[in-house]
Amino acid sequence: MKTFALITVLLLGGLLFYGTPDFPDWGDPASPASLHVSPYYIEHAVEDTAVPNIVTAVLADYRGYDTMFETAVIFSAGIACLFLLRVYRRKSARTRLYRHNLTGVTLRIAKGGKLPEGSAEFERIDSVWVPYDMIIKVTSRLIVPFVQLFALYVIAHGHHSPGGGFQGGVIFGAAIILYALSNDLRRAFRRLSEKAALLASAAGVLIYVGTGLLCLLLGGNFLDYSMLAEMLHTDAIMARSHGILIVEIGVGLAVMAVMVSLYYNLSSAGRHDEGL
Amino acid sequence: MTVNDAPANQSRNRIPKAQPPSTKPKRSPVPYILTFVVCMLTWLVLSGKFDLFHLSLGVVSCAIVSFASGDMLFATKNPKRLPGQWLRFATYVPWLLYQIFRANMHVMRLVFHPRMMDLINPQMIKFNSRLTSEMARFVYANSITLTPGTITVYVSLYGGYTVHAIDDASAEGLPGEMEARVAAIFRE
Amino acid sequence: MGVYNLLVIFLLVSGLFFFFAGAVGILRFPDFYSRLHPAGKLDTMGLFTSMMAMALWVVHEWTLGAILTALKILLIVAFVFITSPTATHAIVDAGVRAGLLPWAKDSREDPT
Amino acid sequence: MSAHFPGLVIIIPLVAAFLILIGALLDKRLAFPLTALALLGSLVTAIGLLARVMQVGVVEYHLAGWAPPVGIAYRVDHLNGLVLVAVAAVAFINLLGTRPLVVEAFGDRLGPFYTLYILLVAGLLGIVVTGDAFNLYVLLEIAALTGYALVGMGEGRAPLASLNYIFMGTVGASFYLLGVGYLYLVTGTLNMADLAVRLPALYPSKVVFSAFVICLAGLCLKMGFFPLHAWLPNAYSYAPDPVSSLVAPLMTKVMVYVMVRIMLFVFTPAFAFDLTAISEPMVWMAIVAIVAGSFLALSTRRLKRMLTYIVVAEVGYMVGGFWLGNRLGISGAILHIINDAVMTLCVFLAAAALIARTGSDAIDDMQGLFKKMPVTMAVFVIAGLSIIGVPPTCGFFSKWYLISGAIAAGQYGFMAALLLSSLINLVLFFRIFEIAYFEPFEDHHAEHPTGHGRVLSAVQEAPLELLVPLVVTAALLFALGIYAGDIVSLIIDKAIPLGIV
Amino acid sequence: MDTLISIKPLLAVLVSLLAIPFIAYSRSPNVREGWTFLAAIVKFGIVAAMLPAVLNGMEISCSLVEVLPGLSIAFRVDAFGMLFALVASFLWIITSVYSIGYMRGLDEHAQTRYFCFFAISLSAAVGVAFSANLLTMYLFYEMLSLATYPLVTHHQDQEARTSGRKYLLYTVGASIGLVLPAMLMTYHLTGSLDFSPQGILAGTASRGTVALLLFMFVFGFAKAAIMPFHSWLPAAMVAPTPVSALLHAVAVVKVGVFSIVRVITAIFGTDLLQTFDLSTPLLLVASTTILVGSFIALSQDNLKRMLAFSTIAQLSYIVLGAALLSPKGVTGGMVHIAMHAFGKITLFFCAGAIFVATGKKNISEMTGIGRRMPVTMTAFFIGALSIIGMPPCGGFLSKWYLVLGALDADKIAILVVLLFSSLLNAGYFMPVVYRAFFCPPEEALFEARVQEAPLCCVVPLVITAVISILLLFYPQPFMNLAVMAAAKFTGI
Amino acid sequence: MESLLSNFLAKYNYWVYIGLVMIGMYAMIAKRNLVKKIIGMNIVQTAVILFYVSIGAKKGKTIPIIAHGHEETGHHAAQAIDYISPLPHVLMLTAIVVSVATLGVALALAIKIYRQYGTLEEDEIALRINEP
Amino acid sequence: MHDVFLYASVFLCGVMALSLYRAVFGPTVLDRLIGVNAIGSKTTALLILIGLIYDRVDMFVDIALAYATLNFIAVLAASRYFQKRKGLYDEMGDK
Amino acid sequence: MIWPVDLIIMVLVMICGIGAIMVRDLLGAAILFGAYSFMMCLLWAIMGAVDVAFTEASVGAGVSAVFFVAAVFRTSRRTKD
Repeated sequence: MKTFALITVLLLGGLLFYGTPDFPDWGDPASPASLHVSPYYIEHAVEDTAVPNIVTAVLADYRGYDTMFETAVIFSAGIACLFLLRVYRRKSARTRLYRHNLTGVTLRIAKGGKLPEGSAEFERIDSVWVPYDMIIKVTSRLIVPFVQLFALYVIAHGHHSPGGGFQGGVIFGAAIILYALSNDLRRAFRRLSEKAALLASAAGVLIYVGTGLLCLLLGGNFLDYSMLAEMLHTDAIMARSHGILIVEIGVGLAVMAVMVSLYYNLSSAGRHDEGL
Repeated sequence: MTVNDAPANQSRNRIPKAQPPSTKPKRSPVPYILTFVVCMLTWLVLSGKFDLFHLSLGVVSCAIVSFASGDMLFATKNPKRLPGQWLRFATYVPWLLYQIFRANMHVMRLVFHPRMMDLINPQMIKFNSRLTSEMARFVYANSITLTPGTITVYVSLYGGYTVHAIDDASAEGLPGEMEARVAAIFRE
Repeated sequence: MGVYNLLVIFLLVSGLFFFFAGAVGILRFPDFYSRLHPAGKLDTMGLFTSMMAMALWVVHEWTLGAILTALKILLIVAFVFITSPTATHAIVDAGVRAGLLPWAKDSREDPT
Repeated sequence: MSAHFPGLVIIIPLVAAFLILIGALLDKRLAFPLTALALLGSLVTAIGLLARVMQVGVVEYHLAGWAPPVGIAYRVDHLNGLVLVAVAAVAFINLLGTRPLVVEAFGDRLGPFYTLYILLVAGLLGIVVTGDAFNLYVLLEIAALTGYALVGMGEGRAPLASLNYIFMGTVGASFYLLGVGYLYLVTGTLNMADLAVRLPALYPSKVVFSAFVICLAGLCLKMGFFPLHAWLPNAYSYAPDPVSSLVAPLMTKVMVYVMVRIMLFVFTPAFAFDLTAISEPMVWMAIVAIVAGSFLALSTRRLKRMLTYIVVAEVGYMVGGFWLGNRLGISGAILHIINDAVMTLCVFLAAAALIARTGSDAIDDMQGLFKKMPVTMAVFVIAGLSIIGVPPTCGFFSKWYLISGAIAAGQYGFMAALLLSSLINLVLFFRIFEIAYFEPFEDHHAEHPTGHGRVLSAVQEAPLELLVPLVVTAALLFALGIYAGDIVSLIIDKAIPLGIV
Repeated sequence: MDTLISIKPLLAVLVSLLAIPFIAYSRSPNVREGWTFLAAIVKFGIVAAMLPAVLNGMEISCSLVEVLPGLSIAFRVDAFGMLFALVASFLWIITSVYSIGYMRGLDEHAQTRYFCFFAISLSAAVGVAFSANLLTMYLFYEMLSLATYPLVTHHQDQEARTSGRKYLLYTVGASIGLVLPAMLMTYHLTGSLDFSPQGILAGTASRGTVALLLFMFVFGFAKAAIMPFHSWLPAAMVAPTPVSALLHAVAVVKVGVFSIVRVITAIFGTDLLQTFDLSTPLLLVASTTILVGSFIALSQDNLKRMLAFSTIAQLSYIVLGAALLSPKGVTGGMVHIAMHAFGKITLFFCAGAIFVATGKKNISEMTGIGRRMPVTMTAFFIGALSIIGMPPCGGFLSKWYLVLGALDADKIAILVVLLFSSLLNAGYFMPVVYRAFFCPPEEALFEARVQEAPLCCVVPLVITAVISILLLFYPQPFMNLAVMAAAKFTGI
Repeated sequence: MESLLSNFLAKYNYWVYIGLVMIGMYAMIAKRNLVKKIIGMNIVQTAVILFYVSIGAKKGKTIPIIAHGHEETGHHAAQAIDYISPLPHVLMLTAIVVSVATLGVALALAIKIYRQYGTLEEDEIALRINEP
Repeated sequence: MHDVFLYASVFLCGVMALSLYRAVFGPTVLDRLIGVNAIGSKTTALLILIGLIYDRVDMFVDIALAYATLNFIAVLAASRYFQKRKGLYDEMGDK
Repeated sequence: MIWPVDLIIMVLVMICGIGAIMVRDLLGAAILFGAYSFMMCLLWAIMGAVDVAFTEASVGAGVSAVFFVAAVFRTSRRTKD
C-alpha cells in the first residue's frame, strides 16, 4: 500500500509540477487572474453596493448564489450528521446521578426519581467520574457573553471589516459549544435545544433564500437586492447593502445552529445524553 | 418534586435533608440590565461606528446576548455588592500584574539557567483556602496560576487547592498574601 | 525614531523575549507539569507585553479609530488573561486525570 | 414567470428543503407531500424550460442581476434542458415509488431524509443548469454531501462504503476545483462561456493542459470511471434501497454530463479532441471499463452489487462514446445519459421492490418470484432488456449511436466491447430470470430468521405505490426508445457544437 | 410497383398483442382460449385481406415512428413477406386448436402464460414478415427470441433450464454479437437499412466487407440453425409439442431463414452476391448443414429430436435455394417455407398426439402404434412424404424447384446433395412408419388401452396433412407469391 | 540553473501547495486509519485553498477592504491595482465551508463505523466483516 | 517601524517553530497540547503584527480576537477528553 | 514585503501537516491538525486574505478541532499508523 501510495502521489505531484512553470509568478500584480474580473469588483463594489469589504460584497451579492448554496451545504451537513448519528430512543431506564454540591456526595437515583434541577445544591452529572470543575465553569460563564457579542459584531460589521455571517455564526456556535464543553450537554440543551437548533438552521437558510425569492417576486432576478429598495425606503445601492446584511444574518443563524447541532451529535454519538 | 419520590431501594443514598424549592426563584432583571450595559460598552469599543444604524444594530445584538446569556455574567445573588467588588478588583489588578511580572522573571531565570535541573523541584502541594464564594476562588485560582511558579491543579468543593509548584521558593509562598488580597476584594 | 518609538520597540522586544523564553522553557523542562509553567506564564506575559507595544504604536496616530483599535487590543489582552490560566489549569487537570506522574527531583526517573 | 424558470427549477426544491425540515418538526407526515410537491414543481419547471429552449434557443438567467463574468449566470441550452428534465423526472418518480420503503426504513427520521433527498436533487439540478465553473463545484459538493449521508445510512457496510465514497468524492471534487483554479489563474474568469472565449489563445500553455488533465481526473473519480471506480460498487450497493435508486441513476450520469459540458463548452472540442492526444487513450480506458465492469458484474451473486457493476460499465459506454469525438458518438453518449438514468432507475426500483419483499439481495434467493411478484418481475425484465439493448427499449438506441460512432471513428475495439458487454448483460439478467422463473418459491426467511434485510410482509406483489412508478418507468423505457430519433434530431443535435462532425 | 399506404400490416401485427390482456385476464379457460382463437382468426383475416392486393403486384406499407434519423419502424408487405405471414397466421389457428387439446389433455400448468406468449410470438413472426427495414426486422426478431423463451422453458425443470439457456444464448447472443454490428456497419456504409429488391449494399463495399457482412448475417440469424449454430434447436425440443410444432417448425426457425433470405435478397441483392461470387461458400454451408443434419437425424431415437434434426436439414434447403441466386432456386426456397411448414407441423402434431395418448417419446417404443392410432399415423406418413419430397405431397413441388434452380445455376453438386438428402430423409422417416404400421405391437408396451388422442389434437393434424397434399395440386397463393418475389429479387 | 532557482523562488507558494496535496493524498492512500484519512482529506482541501489564495495574492498590495469607505463624501474610486484581488478569497470562503461540512459528515460516519465494528483501522474492519 | 515589525514577526515565527517541536515530538498528547497552546498565543500576536505590517491593524484585530477565543475552546476540548476518559494510555495499541 | 514570514510559515505548515499524519495517536493528530489550521490561517492573513484567514481561524482552530476531538472521544485514539 505504501509503495502504491508513494507512486500515486509522485505521479500526481509530477502532474502538478508539470503545469507550474507556466504559472505567473506568485504575487505578480499583472497576472491574468488579477486583470479580468477582479478589478471590476475592486473598482465597483463600493459604488454598487456601498460595502467597503469587497469580499463581503462579492460573497453576498455578486456571487451571492454561491453563498446561498454554501449555506445549504452547511445546513445539509448538519442534517446529514443528525440523520446518520441520531439515536432515537425512549427515555432510558438508566439511573441518574446527582452531586450534592455542599457535601460532594454523589446520589444515584433510579428511574422516576428526580431531584430539583437548577437548584444550587444539587447538580446533575453524567457519570461518576465527572470532576467538579469550578474554574472552567466560571471562565466559560465570564467569556461566553462576550464571545456571543463578538460574534454578533462580526456578523453586523461584515461590511466594513473582515467577517460576516459565516464567521460570526461559527463564533456564536463556538460560544455555545464552549458552554456545552465547560458544563454539560444537558445544560447546553437548555440554552439551545436540538429542535431549536434544527429550526434555526432551516430558518437561517430560509432567510437567505426568502430574501432572494422576495427579490424575485418584486420583479428582479433571484437575489437581486436592489429590488428591496422600496421596501426599505432607500436607494438601490443601500438596498444592496442592507440585503447583504439580511442574508448575512441568515447565514449566521444557520451556521450557528448547524455548528451546535454538529457538536451535539458528534460529541454524544447521536445519543444526546452525555457530551465531551 | 422531592427526593422522597426516589424508590426505596435507593434509600441508602438518601440525603438527610433537601429543601424543596417550591417555586422557581424569581429572576431579578438586574443581571440582565447589567449584562446589557456591559455588552453595549464592549460593542462601542468593537464597533467604532457611531451612526444610528450601527448603534441600533448594537442595541439589538446586546439585547440578544443579554437575553440569551444574561444569567451567566453576573451569577451573584447580591448585585448590590458588585460595584464595590469591581473597584477593589481594579486595585488588585496592578498588584497582580506586578506579581505576574515577578513570576515571569522567576521562571525565565529558571528557563535560561544552565543548571536548571538542579534548581527546580516540581512538587504538588495542597492547602485549604478560606475563600468561599465561587468567584473569589476563581480569581484566586487563576492568580495562582499566573504567579510565581505555581499552577492550580484542582480546586475541590470545600476550597481545597491542589497546586503544582516548580520549585521550593514558589511552593513556600502559598497561600500567602494573595489569598488575603482576594479575600479583601470579595469581603470574605 | 523618537522616544515613543523606542518605547514601543522596547516593549515589543521584551515581549518577544518572553515568548522566546517560553518556547525554550517548553523545550527544556523535564516533564509535562513543569513545562506548563513557562507555557502558561511566559506566553501570557509575552502576549501582554507585545500587545501593549502594539497598542501603543497604534495610538501614536491619535484618532478615534486608532484608540478603539488599541482598546480592542487591550480587550484581547484581558481576554487572554482570563482564558490562559484556565487553559493551563485545564491542561494540568487533564494531565492529573490522565494519570501522568509528575517528575520529582529525588526520583530522577525518566521524565514523562 | 417563465423568464425565471432557470432559477426556479433549483429554488423550488431548495426552499422546499427547509420547509420540509420545519414541517417535519411539526408533523412527520408533512415531509413526503411537501417533497413530492416541490419535485413536481421542479419537474414542471424543467419541462417548461426545455420547451422554452426548444423555442427560443439558449436561455440565460443572471442571478442577482449581474451579468456573467461578474455574477453567476445560468445558461440553459438544449443539452442541459434535456438532462434537467431527466434528472427531475427520475427524482420525482423515485420519490413516489419509494415512499413505503422510506417509511419502513427511516420512519423515525423522515424529515431529515426528505430534506437530504431534495437537497441532493436540488444540487444535481443545479449542476446541470449552472454556467459558472465554481458554482458547479459548490453544487457538486451539496449533491455529494447529501449523497454521502444518504448512502451512509444503509445497513451492513454502508457507513464504511460511504466514508470511502467521501474520500473519493472529495478528492474528485478537489481536483475539479484545482482544475478550475488553474483555468482561473490564466484567464481570470470563472464563467464557462467566458472561459471558452479566453482559453483558445492559451492552448499552448502547460497550465491549460494541466487543468484539463486534473479536471478530467477529478470528474472521472466522481463518475466512477473504471480504474477509479473502486468506491462506487460498495457505496451504491450498500446504500439503502430508496437511496441507491436515486443515486445510482443520477450521480454518475450527471457527472458524465459535467464532463461533456466542460469538455465541449469550456475547453472546446478543438482542444479536447484535437490538441490533446487524450481521446484515444480515453476510449481504450472506456473499453477496459466496459469489459471490467461487465466481468465484475458477472462475478457477484448479489443483485444490487451486480447492478452497480453494470453502472460502472455504463459509465464506460458514455465516456467512451463521448471521447470517440464524432457527432454520432457524442449523441450516443448524451442519449445514453438520459436512457441510462431511466434504465438504472427502473432496475434499481425493481430491485428495491424485490429486496423489500424477499428480504435478501442474493440472486439465489429470488426463487419463484415470477409467480409471486409478476408485475415487478415483468418490469425488471423490461429494464433488463433495455440494459441488454433489445429494441424497442431505449437502451438499444443509445447503443446504436455509440456503435455507429465507434464504426465511424474506426474504433472497432469499442464496438466489440459494447457488444461483449451486451452479451454479458444478457447472461447476467437471464441468470436472474432463470432463478426467479425455474426454481420453485421457497420461504427462506424461515431458514435464516436473523438474516440480513427486512421483510415488509410475506412475499407478495410490491405495494401499489411502488408498482405504479415501476410501470411508468417501464413505459418510459419504451417511450424513450420510440422517440429516440426525435430526441436526437430535435434536441441532442442542437446541443452539440457545430464543429463536430 | 404500386404502394398502398394502409395500417393493415400494423393491425396484423398488433392483433395478437391486443388480445393479450383479454387472454391474461380471462376468468375461465374457455373464454381465454376463445380469445386466442378469435385473435388467430382475425389475424389470419387481416393477412388474407391484404393478399389480393399483393397478388396484384401492390405493396402495402405503413410507417410508424422515426426512431433514428432516416430509420423508422415501418412495415411493408410484399410477396415474400405475405407468403410467410400467410403460413404463420394460418397455422396459428390450427395450432390454437391443437394447443387446447394438448394442454388440456396433459393438464399443463401456467396455460395462461403459455397462450399469452404464444400470441406475442405470433405478433413477432408476422412483424418480421412485414418489416420494411432491417431495424424493424431486428426488433421483431429479438422480440420473438425473448417471447419464445418462456414457451421453450415451459416445464420449468432442470432440462428446460439448460435448453432455455442454450436457446437464448444462441439466438439472442448471435443476434447481438453478429447481426447488430453487421446491421450497424451496413448502415454506416449505406446510410439506410430499408429493404430494396436490388439490395442496398451494391457499390458501397469491397468484396471482403461484403463477405464479412454476409457471414455475420447468415450466422447471426441463428434461428435458422445453420450448422455451427444449430444445437439450440434439438435442445429446445423440451418445449410442449405445440410450441415445438408452431415455433420450431414454423415461426422461430422460419423467421430465421426468412431473415436470411430477406437479407440476402434485399440487403445484399442477388446481383451483388453474383458479382462477388459469394454464393458458393453459402451453398457450401447450407449443404453441409443439410447432410450433417440428416445424418444425425438418422441416429435419433427420440421422435422430436429426430424431427428437430430434420428441421435443421430442411431449413438449409431454403437458404440453399436463396443462395442459388437463380429465380427457380429462390422460388423453390421460398415455397419450401410453406411446404415444409405444413409437413413438419403435421409431424410434430403427430408426435404430440402420440405423447398425449401414450406418453411415449421414443421411436423404439412406438412399434405397432399405427394400429391403435391409425389417423395420426396416416397423417404422419403424409407429413413424412412431404418432407422427403415425394409426389403426392407439397414438398415435392419445392424440391422440384430447387432441383431446377440447381440445374439453372449449373451446380451439379447441389443436385447431388439434394437427392442424397432426400434419400436420407426417407431413411429416417420410413422406418418409423414401417414400425408403426407393419410391426405387431408389443402388448407390454401398452398397458393401458391406447386410443386416438383427443379430438382437438387429431383434427388439426388431419387438416394440415390434407393441406400438405392439396398444396401439390393447388399451390396457388404460395406459388404465385414465391414466383413474384423471386422475380423481383432476381430482377427477372 | 539560476533560472531554475529564480523560478523556484518566484513560485514557492505553488510548490508548497503541491507538497501539501501530496502529503494529503499520501495520507489518504497509505494510512489505514480512517481518522487519519479524514485528516489527509482535509489537508488536500486546504492545499487547494492555499493554491487559490496564492492566485489572488499581489505583492505589496493591501487587503481587499476599501480603506476609508463610503462614509467620506465623494470617496475616490478604488484603484484595482492597489488591492489584492478578492475573487479567490470569496471562492475559498465557500471551499472552507464545504470542507468543514465534509469533515462533519466524515466524522459522523467514522463514529458510526466505530459503533459498528469497534475499530477505526481498515484492515481490522475488513477482518470483522469477514468474520461472521 | 515597518522593518521592526517585520523582524519581530520573523522572530516570532522562529519561536513558533520551537514550540512546534514540542507539538510534533512531544512525548505525550498533553505535551503536544502545550505546544499547540503556545503556538496559539504566538499566532495571536503574529496576526496583529501582520496587521501592522499591512498598516491595517483594525482589520486584523478582529481575527486575533476570534483566534484567542477559539484557541481556548480547542484546548479546552482536548483536555476535556482526559477529564472524561480517564487514561492517557487507554486503548492505545501498544501500551 | 513579508515574504520571509510567508516562507517560514509555509515550512511550519508542511511540518504540521506531516506531523498530523505521522503521529501515532489520533488525539495528537487532531491537536496537530489544529496547529496546522493555525498556520494556514496565518499564511492567509499574510497573503492578505483576511476573510479567509478569519474563517479558517474560526473554523479550523475552533470548531473543526473540537469536532475532531469529539469524534476521537466517541471512537478511539488508537491508530496503527
